[in-house]
Amino acid sequence: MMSLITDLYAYWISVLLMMVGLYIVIDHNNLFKKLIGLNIFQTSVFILFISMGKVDQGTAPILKEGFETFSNPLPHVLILTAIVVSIATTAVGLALVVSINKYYKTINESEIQAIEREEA
Amino acid sequence: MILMHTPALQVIIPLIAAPLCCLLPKSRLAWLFTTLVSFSTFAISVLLVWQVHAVGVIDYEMGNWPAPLGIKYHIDSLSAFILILISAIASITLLGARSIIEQEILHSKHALFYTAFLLCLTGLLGIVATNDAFNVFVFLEISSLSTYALIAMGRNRKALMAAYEYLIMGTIGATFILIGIGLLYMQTGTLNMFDLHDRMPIIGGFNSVHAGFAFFTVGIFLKLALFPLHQWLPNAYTFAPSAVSVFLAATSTKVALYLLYRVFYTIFGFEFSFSTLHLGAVLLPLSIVAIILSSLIAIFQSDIKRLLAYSSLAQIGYMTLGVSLQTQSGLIASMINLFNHAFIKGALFMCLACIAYSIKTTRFNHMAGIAKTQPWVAAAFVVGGIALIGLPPTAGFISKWYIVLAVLETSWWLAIVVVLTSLLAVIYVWRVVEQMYLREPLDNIQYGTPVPMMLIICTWTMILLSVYFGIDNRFPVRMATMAAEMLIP
Amino acid sequence: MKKNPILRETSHLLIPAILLFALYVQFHGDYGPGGGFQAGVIFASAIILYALLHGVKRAEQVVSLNLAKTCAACGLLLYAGVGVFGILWGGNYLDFNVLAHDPIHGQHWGILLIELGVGLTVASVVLAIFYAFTKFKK
Amino acid sequence: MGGMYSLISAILFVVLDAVDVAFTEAAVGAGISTVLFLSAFSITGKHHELKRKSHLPALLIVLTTGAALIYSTLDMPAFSDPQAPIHQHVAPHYIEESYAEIGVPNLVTSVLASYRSFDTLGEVTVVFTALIAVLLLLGAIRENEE
Repeated sequence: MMSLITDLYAYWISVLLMMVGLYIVIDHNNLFKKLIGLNIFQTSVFILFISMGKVDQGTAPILKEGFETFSNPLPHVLILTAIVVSIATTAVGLALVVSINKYYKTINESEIQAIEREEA
Repeated sequence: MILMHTPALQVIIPLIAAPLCCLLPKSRLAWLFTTLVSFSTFAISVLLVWQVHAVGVIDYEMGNWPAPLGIKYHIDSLSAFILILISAIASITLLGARSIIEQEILHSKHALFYTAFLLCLTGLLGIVATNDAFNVFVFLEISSLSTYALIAMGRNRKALMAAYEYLIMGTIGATFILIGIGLLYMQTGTLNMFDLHDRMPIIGGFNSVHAGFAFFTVGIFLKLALFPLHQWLPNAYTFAPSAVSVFLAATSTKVALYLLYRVFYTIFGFEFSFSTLHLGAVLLPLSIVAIILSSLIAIFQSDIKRLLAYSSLAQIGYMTLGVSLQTQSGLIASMINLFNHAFIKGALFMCLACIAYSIKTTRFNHMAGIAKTQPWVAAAFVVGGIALIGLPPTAGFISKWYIVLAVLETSWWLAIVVVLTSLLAVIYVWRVVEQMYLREPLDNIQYGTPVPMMLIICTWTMILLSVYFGIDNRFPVRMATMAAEMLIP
Repeated sequence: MKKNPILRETSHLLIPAILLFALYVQFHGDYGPGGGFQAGVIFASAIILYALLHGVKRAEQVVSLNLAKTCAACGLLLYAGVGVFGILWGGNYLDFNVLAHDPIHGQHWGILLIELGVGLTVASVVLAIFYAFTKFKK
Repeated sequence: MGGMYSLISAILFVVLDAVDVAFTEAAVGAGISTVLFLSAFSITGKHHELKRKSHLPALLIVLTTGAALIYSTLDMPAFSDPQAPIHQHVAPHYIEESYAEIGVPNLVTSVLASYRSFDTLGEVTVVFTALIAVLLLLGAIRENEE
């Protein structure tokens, strides 16, 4: 049991963060906070990837004399791309929220739904 | 030289064209440029189909790095089939849509709008051409981000909410797919699809691979808008600008379905997906519920765009129903339906674009008697509606025919479901036709703007294509058969 | 920030240093952590700092929204164009080995150029998005 | 707050040897996204909160997802185990051969800019797409306003 915890604790941290992020995305009414939740959710996936790439006793994957064990560079590359994708999504999401606020005068999901129901 | 590089050019041409397009000063020029680019991608996809027929599969190593090290493009009968579909739809849509785009989109935004359209096309083509799991994610995001912006360009403010909802759902879906990729990568160390497949026998028993399978399933179902993860789709199709609705309805869920074939047949393999993990048992009930429920909801819609969106959800159900049968014939039926439905739905949304151009709305009540002033558009809708129901001699009949045949191999009661739900389609199509032909026209119709010739010609091109593939169905049947034989050995 | 003289003067001193650091990150990415993406972000943040000090209008006189948009397109074109050169020189798309006489040199050239493309695009996109948000009216 | 969160993740990435990723996360999370969130906040202003009545559906979805992931971790290779499959395939080639093939000591750079340069092209395109999307969105005039 003990070895299970020491072996896997790093993954569990990211799972926990993932659950927090996903909960905020689904449950929150505020369109801003949904985006923040989405960010947390995505960051947790990044941490999961990066913790896969870690090698015991390894160093950062930059070749230098005197070092032989390196962490795996491939997850780092993938996550660099994924971070960029996530910030791009956030920017587009924020632009949407800002324009929603302009045309609805609110960024609360329930209020917007109420407005739409009134219209219909 | 072009023949050697066709797989790369297929994606690179629209990719390079996009930044060029955003620098163009005039709206007309941007349209002309975008249309030319999409026709050249169509030409390349024709070349690809021809090459696939001649030599089988084409591999292309980006940067000349061999597969697991670098990223490989892999064109086989399945991807060539979808590539030609996407580029053909994009070309016809763009050719006809200039007038409706000019009417619906603010003039100063045209260059940006066409740029986003090109980026969306790049993303969709990239997803289909690549053989690298992570590359799929990157191109998925290119197409999704541009789609969110395109949808938000709708005239109603509800378009913004629709785009936001799609952004949240789409990003959750893409992140789920990313988690799936990560879990598979963790147990194999590779991202290439074939390399992953080769390692499946070793890693098939791992919990993490099973969980990865589950994450892929949910992520793809979200992008595919399969019941019960479909909530984003009706609003997105309804409030998007007309031209965007045409393109999205005809391509975006089709690419998600392609991804489903790729992930579950090429990466996980038929045996693993359906025998070890029983994907069919999940897909079958969801498909049936999607077909029945969406067809019923479609009947009660007061906006024709939304009606067609729900009918799309039902059609997606038919396509996944074919997959869930776990037979070659089921898969063939699914692919043929994918191909035919893209043209039928594209054509019907084109009709709505014409109507929206003329009377500025697609609401049911406002189009009473429109056949009097717009006979060609109304006639096109009737033919498209017949194809949607699945009557001969249209492509829709071929789809239904193959589905019923495939279904009969397993159970007769499923065939009854398929036939009965087609009757529901008769009801909602008839409602619209009745409104168009048998009602007295209102004022708004008499004073409607005349629809430009080009838009009508392109609408009829799609309509005629969906009739043509009902009479001469050799191309889709042959491609689908080749693809199915490859995926289910 | 505009009013506090201490903040104002230190920020002034910082801007050239940040720009220099961005260039270092851009061209040192082969040896240490960094590369086009990080450099682009840092470069843009220097101009954003300038905009916060002097107002967006002054910053737009230095780099306008249109210029930023053009640069973003050019950066992407540079990247994709280097790939096309690979085809013209007889290799595959994005093949850097054929760009110079020996593969290692070709790789160096290729990486240098595409990192430049990345840096250019990222810097101008970040800046342009910042402008778009600050200029947006309720 | 978001900035702090990003800085902490960046530190975590350094601990995990991902210096390039840490650098990016610090620049993006603590820098860009904070700036973006703040400027968006300043446009929308403060809003009162309306709480949702039922948290149950969200909780169920999240717990299912979490359970699936915890279940999947049970037979994952131990954290930082050098024998894990991920370190046996593809990655050794990058570590051993890339200096001879590309001549760049930073392995992340050589994988990012050469082996998987096509992914990076996609990434730059995503950035460009974000710009196009934001420009399209912030400045549109809608029907209700006309």
